[in-house]
Amino acid sequence: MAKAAENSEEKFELDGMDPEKIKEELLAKYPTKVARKRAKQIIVNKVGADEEVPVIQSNVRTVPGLISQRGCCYAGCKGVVLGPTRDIVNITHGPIGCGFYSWLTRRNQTDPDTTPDGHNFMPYCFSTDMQDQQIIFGGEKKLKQAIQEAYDNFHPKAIAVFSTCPVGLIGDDVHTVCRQMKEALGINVFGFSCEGYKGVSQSAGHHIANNQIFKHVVGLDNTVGDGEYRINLLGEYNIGGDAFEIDRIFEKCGITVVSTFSGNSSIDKFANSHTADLNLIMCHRSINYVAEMMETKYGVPWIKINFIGAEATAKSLRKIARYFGEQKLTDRVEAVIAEELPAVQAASAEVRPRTEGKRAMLFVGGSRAHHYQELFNELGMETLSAGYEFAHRDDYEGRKVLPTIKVDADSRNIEELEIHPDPERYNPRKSEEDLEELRASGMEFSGYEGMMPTMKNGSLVIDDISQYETETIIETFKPDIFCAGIKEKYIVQKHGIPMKQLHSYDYGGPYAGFKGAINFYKEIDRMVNSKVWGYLKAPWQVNPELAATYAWE
Amino acid sequence: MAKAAENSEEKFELDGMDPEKIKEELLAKYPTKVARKRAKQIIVNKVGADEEVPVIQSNVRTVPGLISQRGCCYAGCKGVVLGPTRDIVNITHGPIGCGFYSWLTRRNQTDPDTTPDGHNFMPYCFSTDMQDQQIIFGGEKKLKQAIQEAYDNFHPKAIAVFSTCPVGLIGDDVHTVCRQMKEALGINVFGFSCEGYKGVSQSAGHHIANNQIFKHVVGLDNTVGDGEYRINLLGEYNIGGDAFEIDRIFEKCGITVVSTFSGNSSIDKFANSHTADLNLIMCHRSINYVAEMMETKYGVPWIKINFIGAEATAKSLRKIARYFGEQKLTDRVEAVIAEELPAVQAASAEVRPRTEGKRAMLFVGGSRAHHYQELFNELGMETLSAGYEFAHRDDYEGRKVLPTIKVDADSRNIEELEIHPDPERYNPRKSEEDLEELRASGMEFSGYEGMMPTMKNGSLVIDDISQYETETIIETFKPDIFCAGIKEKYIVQKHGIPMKQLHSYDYGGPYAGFKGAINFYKEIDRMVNSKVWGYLKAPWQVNPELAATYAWE
Amino acid sequence: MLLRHTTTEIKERKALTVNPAKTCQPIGAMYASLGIHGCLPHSHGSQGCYAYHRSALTRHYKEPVLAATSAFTEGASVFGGQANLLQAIDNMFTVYNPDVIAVHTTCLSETIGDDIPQIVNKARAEGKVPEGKYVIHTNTPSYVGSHVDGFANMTRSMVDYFSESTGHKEKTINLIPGYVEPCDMEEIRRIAGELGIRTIMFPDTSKVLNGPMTGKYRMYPEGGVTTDALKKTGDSMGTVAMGALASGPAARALDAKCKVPCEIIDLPIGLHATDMLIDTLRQVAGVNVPESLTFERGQMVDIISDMHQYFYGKRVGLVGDPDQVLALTKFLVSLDMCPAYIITGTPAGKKYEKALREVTKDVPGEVKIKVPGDMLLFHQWIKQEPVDLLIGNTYVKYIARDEDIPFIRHGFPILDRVGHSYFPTVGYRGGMRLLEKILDALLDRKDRDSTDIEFELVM
Amino acid sequence: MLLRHTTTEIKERKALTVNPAKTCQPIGAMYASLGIHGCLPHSHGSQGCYAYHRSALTRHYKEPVLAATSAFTEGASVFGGQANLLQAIDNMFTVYNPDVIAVHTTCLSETIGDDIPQIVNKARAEGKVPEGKYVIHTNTPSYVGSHVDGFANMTRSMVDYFSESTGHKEKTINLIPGYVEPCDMEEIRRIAGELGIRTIMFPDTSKVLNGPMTGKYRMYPEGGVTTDALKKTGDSMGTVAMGALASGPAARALDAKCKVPCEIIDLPIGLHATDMLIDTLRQVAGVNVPESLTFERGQMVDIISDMHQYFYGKRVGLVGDPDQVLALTKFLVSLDMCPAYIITGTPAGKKYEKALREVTKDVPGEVKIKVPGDMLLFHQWIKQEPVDLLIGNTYVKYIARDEDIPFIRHGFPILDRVGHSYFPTVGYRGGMRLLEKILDALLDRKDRDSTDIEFELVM
Repeated sequence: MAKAAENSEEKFELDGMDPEKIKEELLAKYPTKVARKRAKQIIVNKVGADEEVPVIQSNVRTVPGLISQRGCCYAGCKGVVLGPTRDIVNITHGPIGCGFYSWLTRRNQTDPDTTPDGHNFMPYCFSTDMQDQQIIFGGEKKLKQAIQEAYDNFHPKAIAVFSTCPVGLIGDDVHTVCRQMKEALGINVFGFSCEGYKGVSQSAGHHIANNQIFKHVVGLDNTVGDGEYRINLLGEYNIGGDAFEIDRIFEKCGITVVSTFSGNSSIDKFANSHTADLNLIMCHRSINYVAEMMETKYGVPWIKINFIGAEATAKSLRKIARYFGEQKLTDRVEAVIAEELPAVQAASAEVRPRTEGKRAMLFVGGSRAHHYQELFNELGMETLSAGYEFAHRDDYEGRKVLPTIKVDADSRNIEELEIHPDPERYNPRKSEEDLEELRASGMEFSGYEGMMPTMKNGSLVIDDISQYETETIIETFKPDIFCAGIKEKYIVQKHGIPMKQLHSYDYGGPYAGFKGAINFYKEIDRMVNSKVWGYLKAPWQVNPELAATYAWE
Repeated sequence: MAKAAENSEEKFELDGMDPEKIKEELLAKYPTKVARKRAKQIIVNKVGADEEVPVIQSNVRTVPGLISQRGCCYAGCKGVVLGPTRDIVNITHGPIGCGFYSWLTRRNQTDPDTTPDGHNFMPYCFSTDMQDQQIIFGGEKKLKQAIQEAYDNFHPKAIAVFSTCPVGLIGDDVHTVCRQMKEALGINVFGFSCEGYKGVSQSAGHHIANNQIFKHVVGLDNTVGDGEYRINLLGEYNIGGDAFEIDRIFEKCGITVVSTFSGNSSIDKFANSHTADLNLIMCHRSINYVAEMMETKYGVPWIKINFIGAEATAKSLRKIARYFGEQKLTDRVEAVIAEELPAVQAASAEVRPRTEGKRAMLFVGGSRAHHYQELFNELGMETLSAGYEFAHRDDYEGRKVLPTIKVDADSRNIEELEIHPDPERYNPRKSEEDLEELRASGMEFSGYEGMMPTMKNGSLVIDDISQYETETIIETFKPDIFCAGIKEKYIVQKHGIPMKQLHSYDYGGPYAGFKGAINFYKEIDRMVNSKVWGYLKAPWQVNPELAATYAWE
Repeated sequence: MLLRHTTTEIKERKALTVNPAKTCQPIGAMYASLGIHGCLPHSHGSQGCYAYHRSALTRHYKEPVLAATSAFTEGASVFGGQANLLQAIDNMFTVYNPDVIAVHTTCLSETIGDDIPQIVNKARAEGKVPEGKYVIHTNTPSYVGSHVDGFANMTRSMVDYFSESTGHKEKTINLIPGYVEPCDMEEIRRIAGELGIRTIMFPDTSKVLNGPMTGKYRMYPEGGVTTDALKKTGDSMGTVAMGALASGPAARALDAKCKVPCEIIDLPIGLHATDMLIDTLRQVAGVNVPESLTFERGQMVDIISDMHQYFYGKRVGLVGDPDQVLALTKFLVSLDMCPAYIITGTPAGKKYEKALREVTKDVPGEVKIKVPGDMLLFHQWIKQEPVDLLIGNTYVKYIARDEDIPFIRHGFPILDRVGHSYFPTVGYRGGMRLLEKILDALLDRKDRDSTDIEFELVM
Repeated sequence: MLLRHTTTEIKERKALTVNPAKTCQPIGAMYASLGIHGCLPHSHGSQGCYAYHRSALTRHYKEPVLAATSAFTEGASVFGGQANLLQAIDNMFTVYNPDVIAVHTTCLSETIGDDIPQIVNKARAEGKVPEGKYVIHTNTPSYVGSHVDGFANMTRSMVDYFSESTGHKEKTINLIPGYVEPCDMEEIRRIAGELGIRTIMFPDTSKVLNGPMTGKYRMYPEGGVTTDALKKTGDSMGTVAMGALASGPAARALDAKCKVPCEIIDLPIGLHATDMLIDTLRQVAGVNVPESLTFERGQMVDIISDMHQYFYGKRVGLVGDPDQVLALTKFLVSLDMCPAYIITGTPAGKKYEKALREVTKDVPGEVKIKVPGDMLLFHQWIKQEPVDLLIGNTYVKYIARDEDIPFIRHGFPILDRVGHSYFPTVGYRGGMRLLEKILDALLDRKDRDSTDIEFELVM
């Protein structure tokens, strides 16, 4: 999807405007220090040779007072990564708020009846509801008691503890408490030091979550299950049933999902995930750590795939088939694609006359702002501007820049596990020759091209966009649709511009896979063509002169 | 229940007031002619020797402009008597209104699954929706076509046609049309000349309904069904499930209901009803014609019973047992009474401290104003005033006055069928000696004592009460509860007095039988003790002086 | 199944109406009469009519509904109802002392051909009509039109009997609100008030049929248009009549009689119809629209935009009175909903039906419309292909239950819930209420039908 | 089953809260701040807090909710948040130009012990606070109380920062409406307006969190109490504070600071609480109650009396914020309903609990009350013996579905329906809305559960 490099001296146009000038406008109002910082995070895209793109500063602190989209470390750890695992009792250790706000507010669907015990604690919110006594005297005792009560009431197979801001400050040692309770109860109990202030965004929480799951769960069960082409799907959270749709396609193709991290997931599947033969990464940002560590420790290679967009889905399936390298699978994958695509194409053909040429903006997450451009492309819509909420440079520029990323103080605080090949279980899935051959044929392992190389020159790429910048680009471009999260939803819509939530899908979906693409086409058609946007002015505002038909004498 | 006769010269008191004076007040505002007429319909009760009571004028024309509770002949025929029969397609021949207003507005419950064919047309409204063309050119053709369409669409076993006001005027011969269609379709089709202007109230409609059902249905099926003590229950319309409760009790007692006229009824049961051994009359006014005719033609005796009130129910059951004269039945009836009464007594004991001494008024129907006094008695409540909406003198004064009732022009217009013993099927159920013996033992056949002999001296008995009189007695006595129909409901309640509908039971019930009594106790307790009647005045109305706490300087 | 005999197969019916979507003229006239202050409606016919009408209105409003009747017996039916009406007029004025007696006829008196004005003149001549009191009348043959026509006729009679032109125009606009709820009339008056317009509304049942419980019964409640105000309608600058069927005849009569020009617009149900009301009032009166109304409008648009995804494409079955059905259809279409089956029982005419077809011409899929039609046909359409939502009066709940379809009560009669007489559905506020009701119905169903997996916290 | 692990058996829990019926202080402070015109709330803590609060408020109101954060990182957590707050204040005034920045703390900054007034003084000294602009603050440690306390604290801070006594009393009454919906605040103001009383209401989120869609976004919408008005609260004749928990502290602070006497009454939910509001206003201001309000009252009593049979004896489970729960309980008892299970998550204290027990002392059967309690316990009570109706926020729908119990959404948050921000539940009109909602819930269930035989046309 990368756009051909163009003359590097060229001045780019964006929707008939000069993007550099718009960047200047975006910065003009800021205090100097802020402007200097934001200037590095607002980039006019330019794809050079070898998909080289400008450096974009990212994964840096949010500017206080600037109003960004970001959440905290706890949100990334408890809310995003561990939230969708149904059979762990997730106890928030802290004041009530953190647990309350992360209670069912992400739409990770889950099907407990596919787990033998049928456990599903996701509709529950567990909290130690920390009070000032604990702030003063410490909260370990209450935490211990809470774990005991959780066990007594719910008898889960695992309990996880999530630390909120004050926990770190008052010095509660949640890991020791967990270890003790693990021994006492005989079930898996583990903790996360995911205090909200850690790192600069949710991203820190993803990393912490990855670490602990890898440390405390992955590898606990070495049973190799049935199935021929055994994969893990990483970074797919089953929002609106996305993972169900992907599972449907996998099943049709004869591909076996060992574990999904972490949509519709069960802790037992994590424990067994290292037995898979390939890791597929959807959301690179949130989960690449697990893939990396699993490769190092167990020899499972990973590839980046994307099931957002019908073409991307087909491409990803073919990539998987290529990895396994068996004709049987290739044939089946081709058959599935041939079977599924016509309906998708019919749907896109139906709506495309009404969506063609419309312009979108996407500011969300760590992968969706990239992936959803695929779907907009399929609708003939252009992405004028995009950016991530909490991604790192590799998500923008591609993993090739990883060696050049400086680790700053905020990231250095996040534990980086030291992983070595497992003496017994390390098992490279492909010989070095096979891998070489695959690489030669164009298969990229452990690679992610990033968002920017796939975007047009001149597009505005904005990291950690602020409320002010959001409003300004909306006013400037009047896009036909804007994608972000719930906090931005109604602000954007008050401008008279339809706004699609790409965290919660506005309670629609699935949008992944083939059926998801059809859903998305219809949804975007509905949104950009809704009659309501024509109702904003009252007749007397459109035509305000007084015409007193039966005027007073 | 009759009150002992007292000194006839005595001045009666009613709730501490002089009822004669109140009668005067009720009449004072009326034009002379009206006052003269109403004076004969407003009677201060006085029970003399042999339960002799004053003559009350009733079943006479409503005074135009005076606002009464009454409805019309069509309402009595189609709405009351034939309405509850589920498996007849009842077509209203006339403008749309009459059919519309009688569509499901009486709460006759019905259980179609107890009829083999499961037919239930009660939730439907069928109308010829007469238009001006029919008024001008006649409606027979449209009626005929409507019957055909009803047959084509619904395939009922019977179709009945009800005439509305204009039908009589324009001269449509519905009976001929019905006869023709009966022949054409091969199902029972019959008509009712129940034009709204016939008679002086619903009562005319009852009579017409009785006649036609007797003429066109009763006797069509001579099969004698199973069951030992085979009775018909007449004048029970299964409002709120009353008939279901009575059926329950009968079943417990081993008494077989051949047919109910007409609650939860089926036309097939009417056809077979002449095979019963006894007719029981609940609502004397609406159905006594059928009982009379059945006795004359088939030899089935009738007795008046009453299942409103627990004591009345017990008494009625014992009366039936006495009629059949078998110890087995007597024992079973006594066992049932012994089993049922404790719960009723417990319920009345529970509420009675809160209902004792409260005062009621009842103005409704042709039997309920009498029967429900039983239930109020059981609650320790006094009936200050009562009257019927459409009853005749016999309902007030007892059937003993029948010979003295003059037939006026309005009644003479209602056909009086000439009935003779059926040459083949006349079969006296009891020998003359048996009857004599039963009579001697206190059993009264074909008798009804009427309401007045059961009411206290001094009570105001008001026939066809007007809106003005209603308001006046309410203002005068401030009763604790007032019983009437939907039209009176909110007028009474605006006075701050709870009002119980005794046509529809306010969508409660059943109130018949033992369980019904319990329901009624609870309902009256709720109503007369509801907190809401204490909310009528706002604090600033109770205590209106201004007390400006922080008064303006 | 409650309506267990309703077949999916549709057989043409020409003579038999089954489950009507209308009732007869007199009840509409009675309702309109109650919108005159101090008025006692009078039904000139058999006593069954007024008993039925009072019962039906009482069940719908859960309020006292007073009216009188000529109480025809067979004699009156043969010889005419003059004696009855004369006696009734005398009794009513003597016993109940109304300011106005509003007589409507019935199929009975119409078939007989009683001449009401002649009888009333006789009553007046005989001194049965006290000084300063009025007896007005309208003809409401039950076998023509429907209750909507009865309402329209009595409303027009208010013009015929009262409106006077003194030659001096007042800065007043007449509002004819149509056959709507008391609270709707109140809301229409409030809107005009926000615009700063002096109005005379007729009829006006607000405070009459949604009155308070105070422990004191008032036979003639506070509300209703006064006879003085009715007289002055002839001096108003203009008339805005809402609902062509229910209000058109009065508006045109007033134009003809007193040269008060009129605008006949849709009932102000929904965004655009309310826009139309306000814009019409603004133009007719030459006033500016205050921010307060524009603000309410914005709130309504806000709800539509926020919840659009839930409205979009939903198929609706709609049955009711013609003015309501037309306005509701336009409203639903404006929400990107799909009115699929539309029926009114009132014979509203070809032009009306054409208007409905025009409004729905861009609705995806077939739109079935029957004017006049009945609820059996409506139900059969649904049996052939279900819809996502039903809108209609209480009788529709039998269909809703049998077919398991979400249902919103709207129209006449509503016999089993409260709210319709207190909370308007006209104007922007009323529109918001309708939006809430539609959403509640649809989202409750979504909640119910979702699997545990699909069940949503946020919507 | 959604809550498949909830057992009927109740095991005592002392440390573990499951399914809370409250959230933390800061969100309440943020909501209150939005009730000041031109105010930008600021969360002094980690950026997770404001993200969560903005999301939660946005989901509830479906409206923009703007706020800023100090965006603590680990460094700030160790060394204190002064630098972050200073930078934030500078950025906010420069970029977003609010009239007021309302800072609330979080568990993080409270644990650290940041001294907000000191930091703000420093900001002012450094010229970061433009002339005529305000930075106010309140302390909202998340580990004390609940969102209700956060609201109460920020409301009290409005007094602390703004209220001034000039010595000249104005004919004005302060209204502190409590933690209620924007439309509730609007309705309370309307009621006072009907009484002819000049009022200052604070906070006032009407028009802020139920604003219009116009195509133009306003970061600081029309609504909210102005700083000028807040200053004048010190000169008012009196204060009527609704809801002891949410409004009491501000009312008492104003009395202490400016000698403005206060009446602290229940939230005006239900007949008697509205009576109390109006009677208090009347007495405080020395005015007469106009017929218009008495009329609304009568309408509400009318509905209660008409539909009493459906309310009578129905067992209700009720969970929500303490002021709401107390007022609702009184209301339900006044309808002859039986509040059976009552929980608030807020630690509202013994006196509060006693008030609840007093109100329910004559309710038949056992009344279970837990202050503070959680929704797991609430659900377990229900599993032990079901109720006829549930009232609570959207989370209660999981219980309602599992246990198949009719459910009315009331309180915070409501995430899956619209209406709560537009249609008040306070005052008589609000009471009528609640009555309608209760009846709809109960009668819909009756319709659903009736057999075909029992199904009722009229109710």
